[in-house]
Amino acid sequence: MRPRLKALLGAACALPGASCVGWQSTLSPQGPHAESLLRLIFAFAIVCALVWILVVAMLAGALMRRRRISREPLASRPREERRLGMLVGAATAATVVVITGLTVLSFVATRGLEASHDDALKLRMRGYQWWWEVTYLDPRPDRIFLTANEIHVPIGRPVEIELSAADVIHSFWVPSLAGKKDLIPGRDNAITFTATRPGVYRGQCAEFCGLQHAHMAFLVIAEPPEAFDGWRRAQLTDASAQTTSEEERGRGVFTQKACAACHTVRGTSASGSLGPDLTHVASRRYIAAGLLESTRGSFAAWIADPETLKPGSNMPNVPLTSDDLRDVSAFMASLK
Amino acid sequence: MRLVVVMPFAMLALAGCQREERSLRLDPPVEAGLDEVRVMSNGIGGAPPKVYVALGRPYENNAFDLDQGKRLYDWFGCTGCHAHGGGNTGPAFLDGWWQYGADPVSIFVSIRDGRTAGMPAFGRYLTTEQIWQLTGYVQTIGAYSAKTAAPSRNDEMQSRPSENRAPATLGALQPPSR
Amino acid sequence: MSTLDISSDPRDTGLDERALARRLADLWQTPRGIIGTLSSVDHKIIGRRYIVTAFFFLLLGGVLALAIRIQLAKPENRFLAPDLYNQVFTVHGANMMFLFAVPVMEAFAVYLVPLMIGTRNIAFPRLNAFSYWIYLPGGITLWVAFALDMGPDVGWFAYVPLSGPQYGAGKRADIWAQMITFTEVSALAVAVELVVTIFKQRAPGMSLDKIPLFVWSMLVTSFLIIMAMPAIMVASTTLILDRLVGTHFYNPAEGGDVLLWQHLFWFFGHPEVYIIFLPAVGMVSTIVSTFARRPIFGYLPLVLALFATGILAFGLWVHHMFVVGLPRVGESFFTASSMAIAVPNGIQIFCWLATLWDGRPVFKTPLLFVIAFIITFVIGGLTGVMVASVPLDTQVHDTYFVVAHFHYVLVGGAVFPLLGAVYYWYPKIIGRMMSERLGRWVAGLVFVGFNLTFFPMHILGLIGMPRRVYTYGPEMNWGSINLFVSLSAAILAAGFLLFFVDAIRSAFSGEPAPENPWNAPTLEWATSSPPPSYNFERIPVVSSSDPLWETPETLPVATGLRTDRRELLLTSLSEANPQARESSPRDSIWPFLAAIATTVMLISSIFSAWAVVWGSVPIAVTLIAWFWPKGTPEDAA
Amino acid sequence: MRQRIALDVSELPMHGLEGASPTWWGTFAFMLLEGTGFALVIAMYLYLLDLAPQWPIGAEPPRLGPGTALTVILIASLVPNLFISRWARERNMRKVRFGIVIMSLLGIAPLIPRAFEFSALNTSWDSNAYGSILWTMLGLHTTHIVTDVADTIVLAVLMFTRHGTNLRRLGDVQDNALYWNFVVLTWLPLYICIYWIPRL
Repeated sequence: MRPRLKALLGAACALPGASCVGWQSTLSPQGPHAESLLRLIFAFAIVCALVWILVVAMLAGALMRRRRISREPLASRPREERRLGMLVGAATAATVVVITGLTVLSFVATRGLEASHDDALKLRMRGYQWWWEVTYLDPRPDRIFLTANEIHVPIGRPVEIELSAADVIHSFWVPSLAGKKDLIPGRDNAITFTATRPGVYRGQCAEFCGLQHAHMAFLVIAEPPEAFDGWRRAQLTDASAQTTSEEERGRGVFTQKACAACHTVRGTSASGSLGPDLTHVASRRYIAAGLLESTRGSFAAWIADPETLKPGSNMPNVPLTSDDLRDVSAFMASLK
Repeated sequence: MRLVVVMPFAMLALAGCQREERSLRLDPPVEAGLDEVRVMSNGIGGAPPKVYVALGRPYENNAFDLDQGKRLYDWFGCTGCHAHGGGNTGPAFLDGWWQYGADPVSIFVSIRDGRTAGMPAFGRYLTTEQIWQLTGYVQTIGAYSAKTAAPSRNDEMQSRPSENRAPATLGALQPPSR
Repeated sequence: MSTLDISSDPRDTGLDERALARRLADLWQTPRGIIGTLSSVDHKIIGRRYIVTAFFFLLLGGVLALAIRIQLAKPENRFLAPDLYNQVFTVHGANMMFLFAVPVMEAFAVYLVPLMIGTRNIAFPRLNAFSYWIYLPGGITLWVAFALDMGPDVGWFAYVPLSGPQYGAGKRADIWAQMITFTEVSALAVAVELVVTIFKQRAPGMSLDKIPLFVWSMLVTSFLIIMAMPAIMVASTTLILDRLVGTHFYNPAEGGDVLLWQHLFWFFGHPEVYIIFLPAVGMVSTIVSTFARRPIFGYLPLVLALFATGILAFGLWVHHMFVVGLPRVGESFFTASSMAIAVPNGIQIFCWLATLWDGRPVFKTPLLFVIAFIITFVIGGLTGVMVASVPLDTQVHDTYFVVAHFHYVLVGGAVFPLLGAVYYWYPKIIGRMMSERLGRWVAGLVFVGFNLTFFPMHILGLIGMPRRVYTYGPEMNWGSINLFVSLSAAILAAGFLLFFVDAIRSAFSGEPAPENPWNAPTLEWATSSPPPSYNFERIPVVSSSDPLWETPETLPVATGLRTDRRELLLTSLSEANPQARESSPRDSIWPFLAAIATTVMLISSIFSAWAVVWGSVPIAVTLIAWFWPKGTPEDAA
Repeated sequence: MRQRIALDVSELPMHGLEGASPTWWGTFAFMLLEGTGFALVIAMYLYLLDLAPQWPIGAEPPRLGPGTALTVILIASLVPNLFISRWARERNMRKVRFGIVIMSLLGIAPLIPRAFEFSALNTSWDSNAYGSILWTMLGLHTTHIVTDVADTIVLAVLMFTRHGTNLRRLGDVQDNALYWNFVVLTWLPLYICIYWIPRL
């Protein structure tokens, strides 16, 4: 399968400048679900392409065929009619066969995707306008923790995500790992997938959800089980201690100003719940749901003017002095 | 065809000037200017900032700002004391009886600086724009006639009739008995 | 009326053609002046207005599409801000579906069906006038709202809760919902007229097996409209109720449900696709038959395919909801039914191919559009088969793959035939030919531009680009394809521009058209181009499904209709045996005034529920005045 | 094209009745259209019912009195309605005039219990989805009664003017009677949904 698939991918990429092997692409599957879906897509695409070629060939034949002398439009030729009728009948029968085949193929694929796993890693994602709240579930309450916009998963182990929405409908979609599933207010959904190779895969909200629908991304980081466990342990801890006086002052600003009204940083007095949990924000690769890489400069830019970077975002322009801004961004960058 | 030409203008009039415009970001100087309310010495009433008037009192008429105010009302726990306008440990808004008056400046100051009877100061948590958005929304809760620009109900359990039937009790010009 | 000789026999029996034409013209002509214009009930005048208005909305919607393409041409472009972008794509979608596609198809039917079945006017001509006068303010409402920064920004599907009371601030979603009401009232009115016209007003002898295929397709479409559009009326009304008076249909906390909206919307929304597509099927059948110089092959299978499509259309709305988490069994059913609809569509394609194969094709512009249609539409149909599969759909749903798919179906499947239809019927409607040379350019540019624009979108979707995003990051690798698409859109736009130029230019300086420039077989070509206000001097009598090929020199006609009142012929449902001479109403200003009253009520009801109460008073007054007998000869029985 | 006279229609009547009348078919088309609307509203009701943990939501089932009274009046009105249709077919002007007045009154009569029905629902449109769908069903049907009554009254007035004797007006009376049957028939499933399903 693999080499043939690669060749097809190459063909699909022949378009000018297109690079298909991306981190958010149906065409570069990284787990069994996405792989079987890609096989299905190719199977359908090949059949459809053949059908199309046949139809266009018939059309070309019909238009360019050499004809005998002209005749009256209503000339009656029952034998010709009968022959055409048989041809149309045969084509229709062929259509029925193809369609039935594809339907069966689709059902089989669906069946393959179903399968529940007891050892699955369970987490919960809740869609907000325009970010993702992530809860890692665990039978032991002290091992439950909250994060946002980035999930880590161990490779080879199924992941089961409970999906719910806080405000409007969103849709969970990581094309490299699985198909999508909607997050619907008042309803519970779930999606299961497995990542087979380590890597960073991007996902994005796929259901129109308002002003910043375009900037509602998240990352799935698949890593070996040991790395994952290490990450998980680190996430369970409180925020790391501040080492410089700048960071220290930044924490003061954070807890004194409006920031703390919406954000939680475990280990400080900041315990707001309207925005993402920031306890280990600097350990995530992106801030603002995939908008900016998390560097200190990005933190400063984002805090200074979120409404320019992500117009309509619920993060307000909090007026800060330049000193405060410097300190707070240092503090943010220290939250590894 | 004349009526066809007239109709757009009629709609223009209906739509008001900027009721639907969404200004997602205030310039910092404007926001600073919006903070400059002048309040009477008793803390009731006063003059709104010049910028506020110059902008055309957006926070009272603009649908988007009113809607944002409504979200903030939920998000910042106003419901904890005032419920959805019915009042609890805090005073009710629905009855239309306002201890400090229904004037936006008073409401703004109440939210920003707090009041003695237990209303905390939210100035620390909210930006000036957010306080104005909240002000605009809070004012609609107690209004005697519903504004067409005002947001409607939330997608949650309802504790009172829908907004467009507000106020639930009409004509309560006496202070509520306590 | 002064020219009428009262003393003579009011029947047309025995009158020579010139005298008859003069009398009929006096009787049926729309009066001059502004009141006359607003009062007209001539289906040709109303149909023409409808077509021009719909194409005007196409132009406006096309401008928005270009704005979208400029914004997406490069990553992190700042041409349109997110708020504006959301309004732009919503208005583009709503405009194209509700103000262009459905009305333009009905407009062609309003113009053509009475001519094709050989009658003098559509049934309920005043309702017809009303339907146009209610369609126009609906369109104006949407566009004026857009100009006022009040345009809907919730997508043409307006999913709750985003469009609901809590998240849809202001009146934007209400504008969307009420625009729906306007256009649906107008569409439903036309559908009822068409059903009755086709059932009762066919020329004597035009039994069910002799009805032109375009007329069949409009009959099925009209039934689809009648059965599907109430769903969107219910949906948009309940949405307004939720937003305005605090009902809880879509509030999960109070027993409502978010998915209820999607069920209602798509119960309408999927048949909507066939409401747009089936008329195009009729146009293709007509054009293919004319230019292949033989009767359409497989008349009966084609009619049955129309019915099968119409019935199946109601059984597959859930395939728009494959990722909302419905039970597996239901999904399987809807996969099967969605796949099954490929069969009737396949039959249609094969019948057209057989007709072309056996005929002697004449390569005029309309046929070029049909060829372009077959090549592109088949792609759209096949990608439709792909998205009908639940597992496959979970990957491509709400991505640019679907954007590509439905543009292939709607533009490839409906707009191409429509452009062909314009080139085909333009001489009949305007009386002048469009340019064959420019027509070829238009066909070429539109075909090439369309495919270059939309085919790469399939790939964009597969490499992860979701729909309805106002921008994307440079790290996503979507930039180059998007730029390519945007540049190709310019070719497509050039094609459409050339089309508009040709259409406008030809109206003034095109070559005058003869009665039957294409040597076509159907009845609309049996009268002058453009047709007189009374359509036919005498009602044709039909004995074949291709009457003008059957008797190319002479037209069998019926005589005995009166010339002192607007009179047409009613025939029986299946055999089209003459039953009665029925009068057809005169021009009236009241439909226009009723539409104005309705407009006032509908717009005001966005702001206050009481408007429904006080607003219905003027509507009632205008309706009573509309129906009150005026004592004209038409009232005699 | 040259014309060849193939048919003479001068002996045909000047107006089609019933199956030969466009308005009769138009009425049918509108009934199909509105019937679909009613069916959808009922489908919504059943959908919400299926979703709700208990039904009715947070309210007593509606009181039966007014709704049942209305149902009785509506069903009773079918009898004169059938008669007026027959009289119109027989072109009996005197009886038609009498009948149309009766039908106007019988059209107004149900509006009286209807006014009490809204309060008998024990719920309000803005209480919850159950209240919303009930009020919508009732509102939709009330609109149909009101429009049909208005139509009947206008016809009744018309019957006493010089236009009354026109054959067309008799056709209108028949169509109006046909439509009233529809208004009555659509009420029956609504009545069961509103009053009896919550008692199951």
